[in-house]
Amino acid sequence: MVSVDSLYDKIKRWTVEFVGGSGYSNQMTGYMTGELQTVVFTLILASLFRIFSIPLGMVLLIAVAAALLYFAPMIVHVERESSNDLNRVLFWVVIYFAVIIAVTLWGR
Amino acid sequence: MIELSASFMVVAYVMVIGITIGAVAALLQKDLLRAAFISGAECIALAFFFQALLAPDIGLTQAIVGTVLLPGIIILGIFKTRRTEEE
Amino acid sequence: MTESISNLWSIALLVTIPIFATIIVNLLFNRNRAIKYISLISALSLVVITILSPYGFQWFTGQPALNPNTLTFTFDASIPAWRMALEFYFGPLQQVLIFVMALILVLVIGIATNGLTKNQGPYIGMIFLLFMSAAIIIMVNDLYHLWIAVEIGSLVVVGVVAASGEGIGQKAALKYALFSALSGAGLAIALALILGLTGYSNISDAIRYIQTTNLAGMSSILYVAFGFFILSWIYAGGLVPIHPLKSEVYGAAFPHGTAMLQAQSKLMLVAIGLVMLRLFGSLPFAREVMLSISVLTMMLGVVMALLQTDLRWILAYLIVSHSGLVTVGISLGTYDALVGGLFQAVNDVLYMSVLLLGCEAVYYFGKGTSTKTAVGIAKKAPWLALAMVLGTFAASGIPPFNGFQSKIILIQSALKVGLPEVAVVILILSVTTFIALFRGIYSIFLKPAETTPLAVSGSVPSEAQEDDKETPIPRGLYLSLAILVVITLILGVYPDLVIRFLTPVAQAVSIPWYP
Amino acid sequence: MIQVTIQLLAFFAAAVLVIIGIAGMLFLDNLIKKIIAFTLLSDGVNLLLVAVGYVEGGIVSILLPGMSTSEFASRAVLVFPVGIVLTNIVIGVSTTAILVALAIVLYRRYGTLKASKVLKGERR
Repeated sequence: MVSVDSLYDKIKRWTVEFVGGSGYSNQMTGYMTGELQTVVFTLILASLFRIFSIPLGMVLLIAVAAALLYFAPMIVHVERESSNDLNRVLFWVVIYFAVIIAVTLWGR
Repeated sequence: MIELSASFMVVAYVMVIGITIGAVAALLQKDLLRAAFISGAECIALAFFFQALLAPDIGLTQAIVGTVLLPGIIILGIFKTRRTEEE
Repeated sequence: MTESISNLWSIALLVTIPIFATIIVNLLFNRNRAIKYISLISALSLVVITILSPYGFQWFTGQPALNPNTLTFTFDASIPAWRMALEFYFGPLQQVLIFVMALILVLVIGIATNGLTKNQGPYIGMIFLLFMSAAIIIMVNDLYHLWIAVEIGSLVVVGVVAASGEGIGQKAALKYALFSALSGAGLAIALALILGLTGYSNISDAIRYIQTTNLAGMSSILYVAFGFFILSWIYAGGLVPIHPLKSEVYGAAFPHGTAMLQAQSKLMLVAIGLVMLRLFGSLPFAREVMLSISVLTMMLGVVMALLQTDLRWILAYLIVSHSGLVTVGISLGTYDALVGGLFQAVNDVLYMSVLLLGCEAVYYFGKGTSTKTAVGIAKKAPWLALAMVLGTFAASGIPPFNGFQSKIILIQSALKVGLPEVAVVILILSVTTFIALFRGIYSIFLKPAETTPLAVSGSVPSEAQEDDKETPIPRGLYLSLAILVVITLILGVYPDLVIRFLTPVAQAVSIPWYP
Repeated sequence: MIQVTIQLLAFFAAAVLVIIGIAGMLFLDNLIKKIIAFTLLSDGVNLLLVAVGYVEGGIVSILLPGMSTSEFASRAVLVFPVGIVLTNIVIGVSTTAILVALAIVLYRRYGTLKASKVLKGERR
């Protein structure tokens, strides 16, 4: 890794950039909380993998934690992907549909 | 009876080709007015196909709605906006 | 329980009164007083019909089954016989959900007829049609009417959103209309597939056929139908890939319109969810897919709500994320979880209506609902601030309010099926709901109104003009807020008032997790 | 070798229409083109529904005078999909009308029909 920043540093630098100047504003609290939420939620989802196999779940959990540290401000990705652009939403719908059909047919 | 179903098969083959070509051609036009007319023509092919599928009432409805009403609404929209697709 | 074989009178009335009200109100167009009285009387009659009606069926064709024990004819789904009917059913679940919807209808019409001055007739008509589509979809027991109600509902939602008259509302309406066209076609394909597979349109018949017949190679068709059903489910409730579009719809409509929209959306979620649980609940991976969608919805919705700076948009995203709670209950599918999910649907409609009507009241101060422009309203309207804070408590599940009761049932049922992660996600959701809502409410109501630097440099007359825009809040709005707050409090203290209506459905539909 | 029946051809045509319609709604940029694609999708759904109700060697489901009821019941094509399709045609027309109306309103407001401009995502 090139960067030696901790997760906090990364998030803070990014939010300060986002707000533009003063690091403490109305929006920053929301972004910070949202970032933490996303991290915790992704870890929880990864831990749900224990249903299938516990060792694989542990490996997955560690991998997900590493990925989260690397991609640090997750919230920017979340916000960009849940944009209200019609074509982007339809793209995600098609992906979803394909995944659902694949998973259910495979589960048979 | 057998000749009837055989002739229906011929109708069906022609109409499947017509529907496919019509659908693709309607979406490839740059001129929106022409696209609306071609989608109407595709609906006529569909109406004949319904006839071959032993549903004459739907065939009649589809022929009227698909060739007059739907292109009419779309053409109204085109006249109120613009005729060609912008780049 | 004796069951009459003749059609129930109330079902037809519940569907036709809104239609007639729509037609009359539409013809009256701009005669506001007449519209007000006619629509209020129709809405109140709907409430009364829902309370007084017995339980029963309405069917259009087909045959009743012969009950072997009592030798009477019945349409009861548990009697093994083919019915082949297009049928509506009015039972306890339908009664409580339609009652809540009708209550919101009365309050919303009371507010809309006061606030709106232009094109009132068509707008009120569309609100009635919203009620009608929701009532049909919750009562229906055949795929044909299910699909029709979904289509009507989507068109009416588009109309209500476009009626807000702003650019963002029209954009949201067009996006939602395009997507609803897609998903409506998907639901029609699912209908065609199930009809082709089983030959029955009645849902009970189709389920019986699927259970008793060996589908062999044809069962993959059932999975494709499941996929299309999921498509219309996520569209009805704004679940995860659609959450930007649906929250835009909620945010762009008038807040009182949004109160109606979210109630309709919850009813659609419950109805389609129960149909999916009954039809596909025993398929492997089906409920896991539904559960994953609902968990993702809860988290993404609440995270997006944290990022907003406008109370309207905060509420829009929160509504989407809280519909995830309803679907968690339905997709877990056990008895407890179903009771929790259905109860959550009722509570959700009520406390979100409190917040939305409060949001509507903020508009009367003439500075919008953005947290940057509207500040210090608590001094001018202390009771409004109190109602909003109580609504926040209910939404985030703080004990004496109704949100707590349904969330605790959901958490316990998630723990009982061995999924503590889901319970943790529900907990995080309620805490974050509190943070997201209180961020908005603090800066709108409690933050002191400071003299902004712009006001110093700007001219004084503009400020005076801004004060002129401030209009007194109508009493009807305060009355509706008070009614809703009291109901949330009563349901929080006595949850059994609603839960006893939900248990029969939960017993009939529930499937154990990991059968 | 699968024997090609008229029903199979109908399923094929329906699949073609549905796929072309969905692809058109997804990838075309012009709003009017998106609406035309929706009408194609709706036609495909109609065709699928009618094909589901088709009976090989059947007769039209209209009870003509002089026809025995039992023979009619055993050979007629299914009536229920016909009813669904008639409803779907009506719903398709009304949906198209609403879509066109919204497209006109948005064209007046923004002066363009490109979905990537009119319906693009925006930060709030």
